[in-house]
Amino acid sequence: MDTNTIDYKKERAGYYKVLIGLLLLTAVTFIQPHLFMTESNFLAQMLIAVLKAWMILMYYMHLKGEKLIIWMVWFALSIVLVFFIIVIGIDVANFNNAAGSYITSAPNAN
Amino acid sequence: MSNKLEGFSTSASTFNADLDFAFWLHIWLSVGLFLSVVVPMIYFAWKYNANKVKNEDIGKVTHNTTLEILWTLIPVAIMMLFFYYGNTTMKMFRTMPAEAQSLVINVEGSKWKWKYTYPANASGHVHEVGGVYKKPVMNDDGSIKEHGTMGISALYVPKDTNIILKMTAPLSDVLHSYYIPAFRTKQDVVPGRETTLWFNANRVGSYDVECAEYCGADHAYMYSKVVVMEKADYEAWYNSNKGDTPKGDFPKDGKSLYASNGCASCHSIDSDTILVGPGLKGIGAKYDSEYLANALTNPDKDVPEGFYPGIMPTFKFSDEDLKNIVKYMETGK
Amino acid sequence: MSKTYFDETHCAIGHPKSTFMQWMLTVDHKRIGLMYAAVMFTFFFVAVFTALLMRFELFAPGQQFIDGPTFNQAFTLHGVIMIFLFIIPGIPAIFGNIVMPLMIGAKDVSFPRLNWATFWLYILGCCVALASLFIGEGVADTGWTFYAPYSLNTDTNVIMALTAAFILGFASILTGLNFLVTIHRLRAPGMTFFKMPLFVWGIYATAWIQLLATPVIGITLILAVMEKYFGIGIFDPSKGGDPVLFQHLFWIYSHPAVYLMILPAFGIMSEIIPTFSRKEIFGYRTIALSSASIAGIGYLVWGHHLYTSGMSDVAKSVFSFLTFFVAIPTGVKFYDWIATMYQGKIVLSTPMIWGLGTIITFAIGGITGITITMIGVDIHLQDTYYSVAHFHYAILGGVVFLMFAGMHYWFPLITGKMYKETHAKAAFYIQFVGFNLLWFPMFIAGWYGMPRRYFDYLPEFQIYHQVSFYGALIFVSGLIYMFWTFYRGWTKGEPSGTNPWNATTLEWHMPSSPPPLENHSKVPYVDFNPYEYHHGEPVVKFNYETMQRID
Amino acid sequence: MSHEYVPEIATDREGNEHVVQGWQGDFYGGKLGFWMFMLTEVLMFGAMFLVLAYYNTLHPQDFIDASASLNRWLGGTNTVILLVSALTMGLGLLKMRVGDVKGAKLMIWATILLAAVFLIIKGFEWTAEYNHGIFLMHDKLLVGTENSLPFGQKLFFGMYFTMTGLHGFHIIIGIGLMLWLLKRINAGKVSQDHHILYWNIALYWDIVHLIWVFVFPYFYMIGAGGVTGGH
Ligand code: HEA
Ligand code: HEA
Ligand code: HEC
Ligand code: CUA
Ligand SMILES: [Cu+2]
Repeated sequence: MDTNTIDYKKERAGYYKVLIGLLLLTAVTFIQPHLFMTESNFLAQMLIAVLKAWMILMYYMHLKGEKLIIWMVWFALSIVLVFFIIVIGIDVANFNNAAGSYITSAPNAN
Repeated sequence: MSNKLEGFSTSASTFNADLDFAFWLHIWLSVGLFLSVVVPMIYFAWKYNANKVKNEDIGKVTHNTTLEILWTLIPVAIMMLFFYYGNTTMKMFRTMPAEAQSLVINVEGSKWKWKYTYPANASGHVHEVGGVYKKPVMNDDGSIKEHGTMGISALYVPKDTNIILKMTAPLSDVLHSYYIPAFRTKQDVVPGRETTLWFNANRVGSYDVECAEYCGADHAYMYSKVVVMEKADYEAWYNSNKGDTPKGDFPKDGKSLYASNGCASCHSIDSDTILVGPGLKGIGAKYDSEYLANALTNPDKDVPEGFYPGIMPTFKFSDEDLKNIVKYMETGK
Repeated sequence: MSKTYFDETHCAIGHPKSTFMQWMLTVDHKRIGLMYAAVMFTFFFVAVFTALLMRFELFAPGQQFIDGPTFNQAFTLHGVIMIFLFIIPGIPAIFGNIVMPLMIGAKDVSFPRLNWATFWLYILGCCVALASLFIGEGVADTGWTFYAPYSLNTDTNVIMALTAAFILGFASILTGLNFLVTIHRLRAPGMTFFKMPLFVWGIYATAWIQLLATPVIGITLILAVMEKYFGIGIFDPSKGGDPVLFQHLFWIYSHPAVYLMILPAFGIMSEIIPTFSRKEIFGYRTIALSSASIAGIGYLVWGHHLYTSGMSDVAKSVFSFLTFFVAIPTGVKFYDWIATMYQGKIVLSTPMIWGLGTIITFAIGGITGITITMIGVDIHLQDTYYSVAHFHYAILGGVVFLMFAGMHYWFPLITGKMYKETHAKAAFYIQFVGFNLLWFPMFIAGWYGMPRRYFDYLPEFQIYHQVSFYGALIFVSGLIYMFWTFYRGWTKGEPSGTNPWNATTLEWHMPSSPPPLENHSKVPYVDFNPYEYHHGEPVVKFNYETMQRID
Repeated sequence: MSHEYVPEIATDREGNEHVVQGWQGDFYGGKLGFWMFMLTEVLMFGAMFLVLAYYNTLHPQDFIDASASLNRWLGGTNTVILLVSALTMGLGLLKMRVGDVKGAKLMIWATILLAAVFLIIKGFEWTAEYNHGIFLMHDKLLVGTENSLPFGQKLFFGMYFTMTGLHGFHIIIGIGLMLWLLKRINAGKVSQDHHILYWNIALYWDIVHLIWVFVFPYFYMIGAGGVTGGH
């Protein structure tokens, strides 16, 4: 990143563009449950979040073109992903003895 | 009932042969792998020792593709073999037999005792056995001076029958683990969860049970026994309606209840010494019977100063037992 | 020498006059490394003391000297100190600080002041851990694993222990971060990743684990505190929480942590073997990449600690399968080391015999790790002395032994003096024998079903515990002997010169020994591989004034 | 640190000169270090999301019900506030890089203001929840009383307070960092040519925002479909 050769106007415009994009996506967040993918609400919400996150990372956090750092971020994210796949996808999904266990089928208090 | 401690190296269930095979197969192959590293190491250290090698003779090898592939692929193959045996033995332990063809017994592990509840027998009686373990006291020559409680706190099962244990711990309790070394099996007991364990014992005898998950002060004394009986003996006991254990009397007076429920590991009955909970000397003078009964069935309600809720387990007694144990606290009898 | 930063004192704050304050405030990586060593060494003896206490107690069945709760606190203290205060920061904080920047030709780490602050954060963590000894109900009695719900119920100082572990974890993260940036940014010109010494590779892989695994334990400890104070219900079954989840989170960190311990230790081995074989290392790239792959696979295998905990059966198979693949790169490393010795000229100096001794002990430790990753077998052996013996063989016989090897190897670099080889070798043999006597019987006891964390046991096991006890005595006397040898070497030893071992890596090409404040007088240009020998002599030679190659 | 750092030169055997990267004034190194720090944040929150997902899988319906009872409009407002504050932060950095110190300071103040508003709204939200009997150690989140929520909901709210609390804590730290940054700017320690501190604090603010991007839908929106939401 070179501090001396920046085009102030262009970068500022970039910031505003991204802001508008993010605001739009936030609006989508709100209308989505009534509009589309209502059956897989959770998935839709997370997809929008990922999209937003991607915009923030690339533009606000200047990751575009940062090969090394992007690689590191991917690495960290894939580790988190692996935790999810194993713990949620493999272990909890195959919970043994769910029927007899209190934590899964406790009597509701009210 | 004898209190001889036994049953570690013994082979007494249908699991043992397979498991021991997997273990020893692994050990012998591993000895091979170990030697494949250590033998050349010692040989080279001797052969190429500094005082035998001239500087000009030092080699320059830094790669050898064949060797490198070999010492990657051969271990991979061996590892897959280990995985296979590890996994099939796990399946053997974990594939529960059909409940209809097995005896299902509920196990509760709590600080620091095991309790077993049998299904109701033909006349509707429910056997409940188990309790805290007390060590036998030995004379110097190794003979037994005072019998412990192993015999009366044991799990009684028939030979050659699939036994399923459904295990859990009280919610306010902690993790334990039900471990029978002679059957090579164990499973953690988790508050809030139900876990299962099964076995099929093929030799009459009694085998030690240990708690293998750390659970506090008396973790090292959370023993029990599995007593394997001939089917006929077992049936005779099971269909009787006495609360006794088959091999000894299980007294139900206050003092025995106090001992077998493990109160003594936390409360001193005849002094003010604080073990885990408060000393109970003279407790009868301080509170009425109702308070004392409540202290057992709902211990987190009135917590004396200087102690925390959640430590004393919640007890469920039959009305009669509750009366007896409260009386014992009040009168010492 | 060009003055490039700060002033002569190299302090984080101001320019103190007294030598003492100069040490306390120093940002010099070598001094910080030495201070870490001094502190760890002190704690280390506390932990050794509690270990001996346990061995005394276990000499015979029945209560000997201490009661159950005290024994429980003893092994917790032993475990917590050994793991969190000593072995996890151990090699990176000491040798990573002292020699890693020298090896890559840097003047210091990337953030020297952060390094200084990290050291004091570490001290803070140690103080909190120590304080928990004396406050209230005393030190935690949960075991170093802090399993819920026991840790939520007990009234000992669990919160303080958790806080200490959190602070120490943070210090560990910052150390890792510092080293990562250093290795990425400050390598001497010309030194590509594949021209780095293998110890630097070890530190690099470790640093990634420090950075990306430690936060998980940090947040787990915070959740445990939230649970204890605010009852959010995450781990408490009476509020709907699942204790097994705690074990997942704990081991997500603590399993990679064991590779965090061993990888820099393997790095030390990879320095020692070629140096004392006077030969370029066999399979440089495979060793470097195996460090990376052990670190990577290490993230995926934590579940092998949960085989009997109530985890689902499918997950057990998956974890077991993955765990076996850690053994492959480790095995490759071992075979590469042995192949390095082939046709070399093997000098059996003290560091080398420590290294070779470790090949034996760690191989046992690793292979018994394989035993307990076979699920069925682990169902029998989980939480018995078999697994205790496994990890003492791996940690003590692997990490600590290699740390000792490193201490002997870099001793002349750090002090400028030489210890007496005869004494040092004798100390090795005593410890090697003592160690095997101490831990081998425990495999047998474990196979027969001796559970761990038992302060009393059934009489069947007495014989094993007694052999073990004598082993411990022998071991500790060897240990004391070794430290005495070091002490004598430091005070009375012969000057060693800058490169007593005929080694090739940059830390041995110093203008003086011990190295001067800003390390190399000039930064060298690195156009050579780390272990270039020709006919048993290092190929690369420098003019120490200009750091130009003169060979 | 008064004297200027002069980069060293290493000479190879052909006599070519190579500039040595020192640790001083290493802008890229500073940035790299800070990114790595942020990765640890990712793992910390990642682990908390793991906990959340764990119980979500065990109690899916409870989670949806609990989520539906949160106030989406306040949460949404806060989302927009953070969005705008990320913009002001970024613009401030941009101004600093072109030398507009005054403009940069103004932008930092604007960010601080927005952060404060965020916290205030959060405060309102928590108070409202308290009044509905939902708060740590309070009424509906206690176990075994008449009002107790089912486990799934209790766990949901437990994590809700933990995670939004921790996020709020990050905001507070962020405000502290920005005030410190202002001080450094006034002291002339942060300037057009030497703005690594500013850069990193801007990155910090972005990650605080980034975390919210996931916290918000997970807590507020998963129960938005079908069921009637809001209070
Ligand atoms: C430095 C520390 C360290 C290291 C390096 C290791 C390395 C390994 N560990 Fe160990 N382990 C611990 C420290 C360590 N461990 C600790 C502290 C515990 C207990 C924690 C507690 O509960 O308190 C533990 C517990 C533990 C368990 C759980 C036991 C239980 O609780 O039941 C398991 C199970 O799978 C396991 C497996 C392994 C494996 C497969 C390796 C592998 O990485 C080993 C690889 C190495 C080799 C295989 C040897 C070298 C190679 C050769 C000689 C070549 C030829 C051989 C082959 C190809 C096989 N370990
Ligand atoms: C680094 C790890 C480490 C080390 C080195 C040791 C060393 C020793 N340990 Fe162990 N131990 C653990 C980690 C370690 N331990 C852990 C994690 C547990 C589990 C705790 C739990 O259950 O929660 C445990 C448990 C444990 C038990 C089981 C308790 C039980 O389950 O009931 C026992 C029993 O005897 C024991 C004994 C010993 C002994 C006799 C030594 C001796 O070998 C000690 C002799 C000392 C040394 C070999 C160290 C020498 C090193 C130096 C002097 C360093 C110098 C330092 C610098 C230069 C900075 N330990
Ligand atoms: C795990 C340890 C433990 C065990 C086992 C235990 N207690 Fe307690 N007990 C405590 C603690 C701690 C307290 C104080 C806190 C409380 O009231 O819950 C207590 C409190 C009590 C009190 C109330 C004392 C007072 O001053 O209010 C009585 C009575 C009592 N226990 C009786 C028993 C009896 C009878 C048993 C066995 C059936 C038993 N306890 C088993 C730990 C234990
Ligand atoms: Cu119960 Cu250990
Ligand atoms: Cu592990």
